[in-house]
Amino acid sequence: MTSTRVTIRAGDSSATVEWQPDPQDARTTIVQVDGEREPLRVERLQSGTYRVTQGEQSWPVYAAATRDACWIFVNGRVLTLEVSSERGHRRSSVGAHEALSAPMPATVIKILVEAGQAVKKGDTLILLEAMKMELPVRAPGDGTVAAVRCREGELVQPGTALLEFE
Amino acid sequence: MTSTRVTIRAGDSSATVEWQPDPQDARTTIVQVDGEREPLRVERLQSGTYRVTQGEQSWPVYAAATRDACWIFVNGRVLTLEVSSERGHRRSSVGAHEALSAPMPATVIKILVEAGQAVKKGDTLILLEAMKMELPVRAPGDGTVAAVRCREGELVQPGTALLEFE
Amino acid sequence: MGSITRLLIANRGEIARRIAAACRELRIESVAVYSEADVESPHRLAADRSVLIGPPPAADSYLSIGRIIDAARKSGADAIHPGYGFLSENAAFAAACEDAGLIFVGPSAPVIERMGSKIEARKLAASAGVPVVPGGTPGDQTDDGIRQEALRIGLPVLVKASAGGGGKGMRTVRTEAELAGAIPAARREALAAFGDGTLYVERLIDHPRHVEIQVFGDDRGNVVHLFERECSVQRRHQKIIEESPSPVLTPAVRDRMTAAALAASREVGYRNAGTIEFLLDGTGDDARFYFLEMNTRLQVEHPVTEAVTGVDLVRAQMAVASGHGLPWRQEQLTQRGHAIECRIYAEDPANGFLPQAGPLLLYREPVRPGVRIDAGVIEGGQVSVYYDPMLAKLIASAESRDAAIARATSALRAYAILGIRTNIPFLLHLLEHPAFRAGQVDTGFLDRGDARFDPQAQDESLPAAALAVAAALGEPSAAPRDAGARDARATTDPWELLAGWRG
Amino acid sequence: MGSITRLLIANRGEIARRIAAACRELRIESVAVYSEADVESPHRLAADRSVLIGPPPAADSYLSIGRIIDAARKSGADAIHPGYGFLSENAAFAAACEDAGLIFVGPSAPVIERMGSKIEARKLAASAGVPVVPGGTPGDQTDDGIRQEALRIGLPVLVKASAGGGGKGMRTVRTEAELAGAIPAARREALAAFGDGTLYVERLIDHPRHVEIQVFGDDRGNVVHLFERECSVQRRHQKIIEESPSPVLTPAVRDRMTAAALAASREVGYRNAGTIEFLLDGTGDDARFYFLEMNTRLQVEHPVTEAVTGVDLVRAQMAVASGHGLPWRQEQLTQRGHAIECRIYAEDPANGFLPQAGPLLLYREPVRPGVRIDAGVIEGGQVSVYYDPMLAKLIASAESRDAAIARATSALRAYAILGIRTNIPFLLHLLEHPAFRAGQVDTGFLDRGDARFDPQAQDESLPAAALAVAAALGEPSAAPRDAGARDARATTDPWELLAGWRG
Repeated sequence: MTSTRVTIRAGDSSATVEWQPDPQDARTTIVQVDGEREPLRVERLQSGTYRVTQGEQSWPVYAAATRDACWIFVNGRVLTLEVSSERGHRRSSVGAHEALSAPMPATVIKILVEAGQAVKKGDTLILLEAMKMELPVRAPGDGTVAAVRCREGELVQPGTALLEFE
Repeated sequence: MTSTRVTIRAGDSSATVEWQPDPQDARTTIVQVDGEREPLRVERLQSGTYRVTQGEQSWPVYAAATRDACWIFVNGRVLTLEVSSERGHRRSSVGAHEALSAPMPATVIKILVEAGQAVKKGDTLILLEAMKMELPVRAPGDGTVAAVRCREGELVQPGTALLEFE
Repeated sequence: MGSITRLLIANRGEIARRIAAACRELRIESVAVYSEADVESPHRLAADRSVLIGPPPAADSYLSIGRIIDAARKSGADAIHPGYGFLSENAAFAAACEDAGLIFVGPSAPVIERMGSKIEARKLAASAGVPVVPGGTPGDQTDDGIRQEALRIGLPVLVKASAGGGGKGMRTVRTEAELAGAIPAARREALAAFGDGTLYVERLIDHPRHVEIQVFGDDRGNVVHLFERECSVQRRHQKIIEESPSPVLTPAVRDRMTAAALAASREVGYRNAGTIEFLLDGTGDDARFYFLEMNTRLQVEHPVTEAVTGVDLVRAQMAVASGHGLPWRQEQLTQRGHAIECRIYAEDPANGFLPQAGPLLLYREPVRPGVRIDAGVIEGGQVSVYYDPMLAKLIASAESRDAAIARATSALRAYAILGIRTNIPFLLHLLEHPAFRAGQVDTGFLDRGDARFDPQAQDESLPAAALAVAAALGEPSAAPRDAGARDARATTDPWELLAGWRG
Repeated sequence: MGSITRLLIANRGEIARRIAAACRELRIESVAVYSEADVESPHRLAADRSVLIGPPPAADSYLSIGRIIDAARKSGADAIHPGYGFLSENAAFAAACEDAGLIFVGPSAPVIERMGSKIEARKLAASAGVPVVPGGTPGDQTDDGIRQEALRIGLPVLVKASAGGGGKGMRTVRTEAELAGAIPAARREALAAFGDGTLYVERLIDHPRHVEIQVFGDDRGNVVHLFERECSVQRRHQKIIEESPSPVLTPAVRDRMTAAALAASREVGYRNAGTIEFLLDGTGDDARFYFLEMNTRLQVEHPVTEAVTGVDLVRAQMAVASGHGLPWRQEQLTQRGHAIECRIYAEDPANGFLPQAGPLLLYREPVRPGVRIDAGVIEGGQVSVYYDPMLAKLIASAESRDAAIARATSALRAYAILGIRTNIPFLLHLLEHPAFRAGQVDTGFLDRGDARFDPQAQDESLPAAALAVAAALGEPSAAPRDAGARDARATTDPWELLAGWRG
């Protein structure tokens, strides 16, 4: 499981943050913020709504992204943050999430890989169908299929992990 | 512009309804309910929220679909409706919308057709990229591209028409 | 007693959220507890912290004294609010809090224990001069002894087993002639059911109404009342609609009833928020009332009192629990306007009111002046089979009863809940029922079937707007994330899983 | 006059939704009007019907008497509610309604006209015995004549052009010595600005507070007051926070002020809801007050009155407009508890309070006891540059002023609005300001910079939870539908587009 480092800026302040998907839960990201003792768990609840947990403490956080910034609401504060990856890419074009999920409600029509199989970036792993279109789910990079979490014929929802990839 | 006829059932009641996308507005569907003088315009506002307009009158309508039924809330009533197409297909597997839109926030990486061009069912019309995956937008049937509504490099949102098809 | 800095909320659902909101206003840190079934529940996020206390069954989580006290210790809480239901009327829990050095937001353990015993509570009420339903266990248990007692109490009466409950061996006697047959029959059934033929005779209250008085006491011997709530709209003893003022209480009876409630509260040395429930017999200034029981906690229906009196009962609970005196003198308290609470249950009125579980595919609350929603759920959440099926309470307040009914009706018509069935159609049916409109509902009204709800008799037409949206629902982005995850009607019967809950 | 069956709401935003909600409760059909900029606006959906009235500029839509009357005719409405702003204080509009046979929910056209003229209104107040700010245009316009008048009125005074307004040619004179220089200077400036050197002398009210009295009259000569609202928290004469009761009005001054408001209302034969605004000078029982103006309509801040009195002003407006008598006698009206309204504006407190336009990417209202939200927007909507930048009003009511402030603060902290900047950080700053807490704010407080809001001085730390979510925001399904559609800060300066609006 690899993690991604990003730099987050707001005005003159900035912070370095490292994140990785939670292998147990496709909706959850585990984030280590520089200078924090404990990592934070970010769970997506509903559109724009997140629960962030750090030990016993938790915060409801609302977020929305525009082309230029992430708008974040937490504890009565609104922040507009700019996120950039260590490699200088805009965050929005990085985002290779290791738990792959369906982008929309869709039917799994074919699973082309199995757990343990090595795949190359761009390989088609799963074929979905929705709106009469076939949607190939492709490997975000070279790696190994850790687990397949769907079966052919299943109707899947966005946000549900289809397979895990490492 | 072709329309689709469906039969809608709730308990012992049923109705026949004909619908087609509004060529002017990808978020809107024009629906003729049997026995109604005037067609109804259904505009999708937010997730699960619709505005239905018939002349001066309008209703906020909430809807959610499960595998088995559409749950609809209107005027304080909750209805669970079953929808089937005239050809006996389940509604959810028909749904070839004539205004094609992106299934998720994505970048248009290539437009492969132009207005007026004849295409065959399954032809790839547009290539999108999101989550490092390529998503082909394919023709839902044989027909003609009426208009292209996006440009290469554009970041598009779900529900925004990419092209119109007839 | 000392000031509260971090409070553990030993509850879930709407009341946990309501208490957490009060904590934020008081700048008290709040700690939620949650079972494994409530990992996703919104009450967790309403608090500053949350602690997992056990598996879904309430006995192993919300009803476990040990686990709750452990959670309080672990999170550094100095006080516990029990909400209603669960451990809120458990004297052992109140005592355990005290033993652990935690402030229990409620009355003392001995008071909870005493008022929790029906017999003790009845004795206490009687000794405070509060009317109780006339009745007793005659010393002379011969047929004639029972007969004499029945006539002394006055017909109609109930003749029932002294030993048991639940209606076994119970006979309703309306005329003297019926007594001769009823007494031996009741004795035989009592013997068969409880091995004890001793009989109890009690005045039968026909068509009683349920009217309760909110009381509040502090550590300094002050007690006030906050007027009445009428809760006669009940199904199987479950309250559905509550209101204040009562549509039938006259000022004279209100004065007598509140005085009785204060007398009983003083007699027991009551502290914090409590409710004295009465049966009201008759209308007008001659109406009689009888002590039913005392609830030694905040009630589900406390918002109607908050609406008509303008006070914040939870805030006052915290103040009194911190050792402050009552925030009000009796003469400062007023009852103004009218408030009606409707309990929104996940249950199917078209199918025997079977509790529903499943996903809240869509959940949109009405937002408008004079409407308060206390909800335990959010869109996208799951209603589990483990706990009470109450989703939310809608409280409408207005200048008059008619305006409050119109407001509640209009708001319920705009309350969109999809994915599971709710009792909203039934609530609308009740609010529009002529008997309810006229204020003529007694506690047996629903169980007698006087307001029979026939969903088939409802408007059968399919509204064109609904048909149009169903047809247009082709856009997959319209389907919520959890759509199709579960079919509410496919879940198993949850009646059995609701033990341990008191509304 | 007759009963209203279908009412056209000649407004938009939160007030249109609030009126539509009242109509539903009264079972009156409602008709919304909307401009081309408001096709998507939620006020359209709040009504039973909606009619397009014109292009975005208010002059061609919401301010067009002809288009509004046409829309009413076309939709079969029999009454019009003007809301506030737009045509609500336009006598010609009220007259046009009458000519078209439509009930105008408000006072008669002559009353609107009379109270709309500052000079006429001042005369009327004076003739009703209501104090006006002492002042006048001396017949003797020599330096000495002006000087005598200034001394007669009493220092400090304002010496200003009689012909114009807007501060041109205005001189503040605090000592007699200053008069000699100030009078010729003011005359020269008046001449230069207005071609007329006539001077007006008026008592200067230092640090006045804005306190207003809600009044209500019917067709039968009854007039009542519903106590005061204090609206001293203003920026450039725009109210930001309103409350009731005023934190400084003593019972004696309240009695005098409400009596003055009733006298003025009776003098003009006032019908329906109105507000008499006063300047309050000083505190304690000796405080003086002066008539400022009368607003012949419902106010933006009417919910604070509804909260403390428990009445529904819009419902009462409909009743009185239908020819019914007032629903209350004066002695039935009480003021209980405390309510505070915060206006949520789309404006950037960190950037000169520049109005903002753009998409509401996310919009979540706090839902909790004692908090009312009247909003004109919904998530996913657009805030356009054409109209007033007020998004919503948050009204917190509680038992005391401190509790209401705590409630408002806590609710504002939970009010999530993303996509455009709002004044919520500034509101929180004000609610926590010691001067506001102490009730020591006058109308010049904000413009003097006494509550300077320095966003840079706010907490600069980036909360870990925010950083974590920003990092995790990779899931594309997390991005709302309209994300990226517009950048709020990229829109053009909307100051110029706000003409025709009165808050």
